[in-house]
Amino acid sequence: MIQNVWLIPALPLAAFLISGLLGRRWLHHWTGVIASTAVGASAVIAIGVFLEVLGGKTRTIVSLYEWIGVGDFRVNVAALVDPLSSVMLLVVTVVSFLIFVYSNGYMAHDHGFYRFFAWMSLFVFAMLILVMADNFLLLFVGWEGVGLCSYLLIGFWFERPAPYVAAKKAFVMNRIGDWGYTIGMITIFLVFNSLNFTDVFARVEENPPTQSVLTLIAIALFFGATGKSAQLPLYSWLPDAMEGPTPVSALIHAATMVTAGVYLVARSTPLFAAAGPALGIVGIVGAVTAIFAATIALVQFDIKRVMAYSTVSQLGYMFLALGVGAPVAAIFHLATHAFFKALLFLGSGSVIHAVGGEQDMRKMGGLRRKLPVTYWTMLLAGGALAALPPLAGFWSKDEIVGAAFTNGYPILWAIGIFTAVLTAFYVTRALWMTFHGEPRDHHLHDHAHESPGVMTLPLMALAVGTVVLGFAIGWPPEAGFIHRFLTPSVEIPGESEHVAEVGTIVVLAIVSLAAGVLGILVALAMYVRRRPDPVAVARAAGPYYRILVNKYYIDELYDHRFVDAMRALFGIAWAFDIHIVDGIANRLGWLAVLGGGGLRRVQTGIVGNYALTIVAGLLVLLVAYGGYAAGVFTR
Amino acid sequence: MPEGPFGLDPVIWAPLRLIIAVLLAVGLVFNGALAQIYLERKIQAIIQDRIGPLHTGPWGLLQTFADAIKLLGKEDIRARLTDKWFFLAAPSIVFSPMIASFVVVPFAPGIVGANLNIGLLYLTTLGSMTVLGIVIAGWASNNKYSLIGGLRSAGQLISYEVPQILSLVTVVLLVGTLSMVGIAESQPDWRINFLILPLAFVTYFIAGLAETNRNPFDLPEAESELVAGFLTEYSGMRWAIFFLAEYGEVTVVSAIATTLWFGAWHGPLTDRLPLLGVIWFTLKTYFFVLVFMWIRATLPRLRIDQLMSLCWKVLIPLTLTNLMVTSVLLLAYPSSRIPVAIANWILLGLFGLAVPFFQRRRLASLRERLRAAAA
Amino acid sequence: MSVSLGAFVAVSAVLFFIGTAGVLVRRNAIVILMCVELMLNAANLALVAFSRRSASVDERGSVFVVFIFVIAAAEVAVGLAIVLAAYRNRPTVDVDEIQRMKG
Amino acid sequence: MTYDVVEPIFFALLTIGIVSAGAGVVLANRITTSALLMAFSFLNVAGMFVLLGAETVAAFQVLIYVGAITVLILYGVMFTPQQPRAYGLFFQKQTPLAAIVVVPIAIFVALFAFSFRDAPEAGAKGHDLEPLATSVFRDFGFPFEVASVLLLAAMIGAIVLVKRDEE
Repeated sequence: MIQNVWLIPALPLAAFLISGLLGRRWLHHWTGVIASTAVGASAVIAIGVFLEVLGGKTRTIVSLYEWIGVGDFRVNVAALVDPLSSVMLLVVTVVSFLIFVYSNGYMAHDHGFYRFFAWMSLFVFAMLILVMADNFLLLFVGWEGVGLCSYLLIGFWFERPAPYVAAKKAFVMNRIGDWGYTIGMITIFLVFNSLNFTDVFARVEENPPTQSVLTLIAIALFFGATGKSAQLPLYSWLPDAMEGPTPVSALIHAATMVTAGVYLVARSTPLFAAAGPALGIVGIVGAVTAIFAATIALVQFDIKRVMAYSTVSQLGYMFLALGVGAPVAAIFHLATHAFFKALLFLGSGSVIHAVGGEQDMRKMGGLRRKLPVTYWTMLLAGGALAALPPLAGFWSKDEIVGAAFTNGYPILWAIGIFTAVLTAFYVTRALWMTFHGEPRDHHLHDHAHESPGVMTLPLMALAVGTVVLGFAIGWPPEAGFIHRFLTPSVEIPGESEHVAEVGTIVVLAIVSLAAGVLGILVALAMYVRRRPDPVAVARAAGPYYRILVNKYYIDELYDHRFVDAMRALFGIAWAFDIHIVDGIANRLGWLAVLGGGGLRRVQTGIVGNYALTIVAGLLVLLVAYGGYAAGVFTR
Repeated sequence: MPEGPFGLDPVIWAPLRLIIAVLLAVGLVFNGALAQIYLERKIQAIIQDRIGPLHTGPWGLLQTFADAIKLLGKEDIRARLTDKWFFLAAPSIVFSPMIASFVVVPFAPGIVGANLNIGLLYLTTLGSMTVLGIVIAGWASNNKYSLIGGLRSAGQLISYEVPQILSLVTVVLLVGTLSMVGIAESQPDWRINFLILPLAFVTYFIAGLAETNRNPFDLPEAESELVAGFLTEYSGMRWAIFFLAEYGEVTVVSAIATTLWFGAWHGPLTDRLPLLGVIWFTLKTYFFVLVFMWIRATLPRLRIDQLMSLCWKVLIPLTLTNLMVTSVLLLAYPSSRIPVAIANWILLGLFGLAVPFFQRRRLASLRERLRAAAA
Repeated sequence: MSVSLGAFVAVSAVLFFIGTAGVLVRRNAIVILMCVELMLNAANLALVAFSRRSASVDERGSVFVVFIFVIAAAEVAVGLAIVLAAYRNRPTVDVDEIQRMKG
Repeated sequence: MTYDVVEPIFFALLTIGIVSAGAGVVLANRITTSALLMAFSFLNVAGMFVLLGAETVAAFQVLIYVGAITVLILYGVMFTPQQPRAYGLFFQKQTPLAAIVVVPIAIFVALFAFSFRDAPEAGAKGHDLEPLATSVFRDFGFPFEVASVLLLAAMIGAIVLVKRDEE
């Protein structure tokens, strides 16, 4: 099974080709079935691979062929199958499969149906390449591939201006991050003379280069990761990306693509561990992003935007975990987050579908009875997000926050706990405003209806995952299955994980549980009992509220400061170009015109003349060669 | 040096062999043409429920001789505005490649003009030269019917060369030699290539019908639209040479089919009496000649666009598929031919099933268009 | 081996320059195409001669002849297409009268 | 009569055929004559190939040049009007200049050509079919693929060029 691991990306690629080439004219709605089947088959193979890795094949490299072989620069198209990548394969394929099935219902009435599935399949292909790659260059191929698909899918409804602009924004911001990645990759090649994970990490341990070089590489790679995973300062594309179809938001902008940065850092753990301050930066950026995005999420009214900021915040948690030296917890949270966040998105998609495309929560309310399945599954997912036991989110988030404490980062721990309060608050608020209370817009409410089975079944499947996943692989805390399984591939060399005492663990768990409960209670108090009234609170906190609603004015800052500065710079460059570069070119042009006027006479337009010139040239060559052979030129 | 088969000294045998082969070829072409014309008339007559030639000689056997004498005795006419040298050269340009083809036809073990190692390539080469003669004939006649006939013929021949050669290449892939003798020897007893590559045979035969300008592909000489095509201005002996060339081509195509797919000279008792191979070979060849006549009597003529689309949209994709499948299977199973055979029979079956399906759809769309035009 | 390699190459050279002369002196585009074919054939002849009569055991020279066949076929097809397209624009195949490239 | 005696005779005949037919292509007034003489010249070159022992190449030569290229050129001739022309319109004005340039090179190269000698061990070469096939499909497999792409491109290009705009 493991030798056939290339089938996992090959099947979505085939689905992409079939849907893309034949979809428009012949297959139409069959493309959804084809793509879902292909991804489902991939998921089955991924399960097989996972089981085989579980059975003891902890590190296999499946080499397909040599891609580039120039001198010392050798890059293979090869798959690295170890616990980390097998977990990622499993998460990506399973979640993708469920979302594909869901999309069959959600996109059913869209005229770009085949296009949607072609690009989604291409995305899955690229994402699988990304997680399977055994070197930085192939990973970059997947990295760029998912970026491209993200662009295409955010701008899926390109007839409207907003998605198109959002797609462009996402693409540009990702490119800025990719620039960091490229710099990191090139530096890696210059320093280590290889791009293979195996070679690079082995050399980091055996004869590491200077600390500063390693730090540069780590920071550059992490900068790439911030672009892809929407961390500060490159986070602002993700909320805008919600202009795409909801399954896209669920798959790409919650479950898989945005975790690529986390995966990259986790994969490069040896590098980051050796790079001194880099891990600290990762942790701080993660923590700041977590609290930053959570505060914005408090006041948003668009249901998908709340989820988007929540995603940014949760990704911050993952980076926080990486930063405090708990990569296992990061991947654990990645996996559980993939399930419950995909579920939240699909649930919101179901709600949006039910109310005819409305995304503003102020117009919803009281939908609980209309959409029972959606309600209950989303409630579970919300509980997971708020880290209530025994749902999946509790186990993973608790582990992150706990690791921050036991590994000696009390400030990061405090930020994590506070963010947990905020998280619980905004998720409760979102669910309440959507499903409870009085219907605020009766027209929408009356027309709401539960989604078809093809949409609710994936919801239920994801809900099962949300409920059992954390407990199943995270028990007992700090030593669960996921630890035993993942540690070999992400272990930080020379540093054993601090194993906390049971008492500490329990206390920490109770604290984080209390934080979640506190958030929920505050939210319920505000929105159920109106005491204090949310509107009054907003008015009382006027300026701060406005800052939050306007997302800290980050977009405006980028627009005004950076873009204006760039414009001024470009203006100078433009003037230089017009007056000096073009000036020289124009003077040269005059010379060319004068010379050309003379040479024009040679251009008779008669083909025979040209041919004669060629033969005359041959004659000249022959004479010259004869002279050379006779030694005329040597004397 | 080839080993003399009948205890003869190879020095004597080598020229003798050539002479025998040439005699056989000439006999096949000239006598064969006479016999074929007679047979053609008789068979068409039988199929059309007539009697056919009856009065000249017993059962009308001498009718073709009489016709031949009539043609020889005809006045040699050449219209004034025809292009003299080209007009004269065209019949021989058509005729000589055909007669040269017989050099490599393996009549029996040892009885072959020359065992060229590129025999099959040589045959296709000669086949392609015929086009030149026909184009020249059409052009030199200085007659628009002739010109159109000649150009049509050139287009048809060039197009159908592609599926024809592709079908041949399939067999070459299987056998691994281009030599006609080698191909003949590769199918002893009952293990003929037809059992392995039936589809290649069918496509070759269809392409062969077109290559020889026979029904249902005799567009270049379609009387109803082009008088007699490039033959319009020809009469007497020169016309007879074109005619001989056509019958000769039919014989060559049949001989190639016999050699490549039906075991050439192999038949009962040939292992004891090798010369018997000549008879077997001639019988098999004439069987296909009879099939040619049968087709002529039963099938209507195609239109020019149907002819071209049959070649480019049906035969070439089909032969290419066949070639690809065969080569892949031969690479995958180098020791066994059973997979190739199975694949080929399946493809043939699919082809046979698809023909009525597409025909019905085409007819339906035609009727639709007629109804729309009427409305 | 009574005919030496040099003789074959000499014939090839003569044919090549006949073709060259044709390209240079004729005005009809189709004849010029034919003369180009003659030149290609001369090259073929030289290649085959060297391939058969030189010391190497393989058929490298003849391989290039095969590629020249391909190129010649492509060249004639495209060349004739260009001539026909040009003829459709201006009713002449005389290269002296097709002077669009005149500077 | 051994082969050594026959070979020069054939060589002489073929040379006469090639050179005279080639000259005919250049000098013939009627374009169809040119085309046919060209085909004849190709056939003679094929004969040369047989003389050199390269039967496969000879077969391809006839198949492609006589069977395909000549027919194509004849097509071209028939689609464009041809009339015999006065001498001044027949040759280009640069003819004398061309003669001055070409003749010296031709004489030089033809004389230089005789300096090539056979390799002594090259006489024992057998048929060219198998070595040719090995070279084309094994050593030159990739160029072969490229050549097929070239043919495809040429085919599409020719169709696009000749296709009439459908209005």
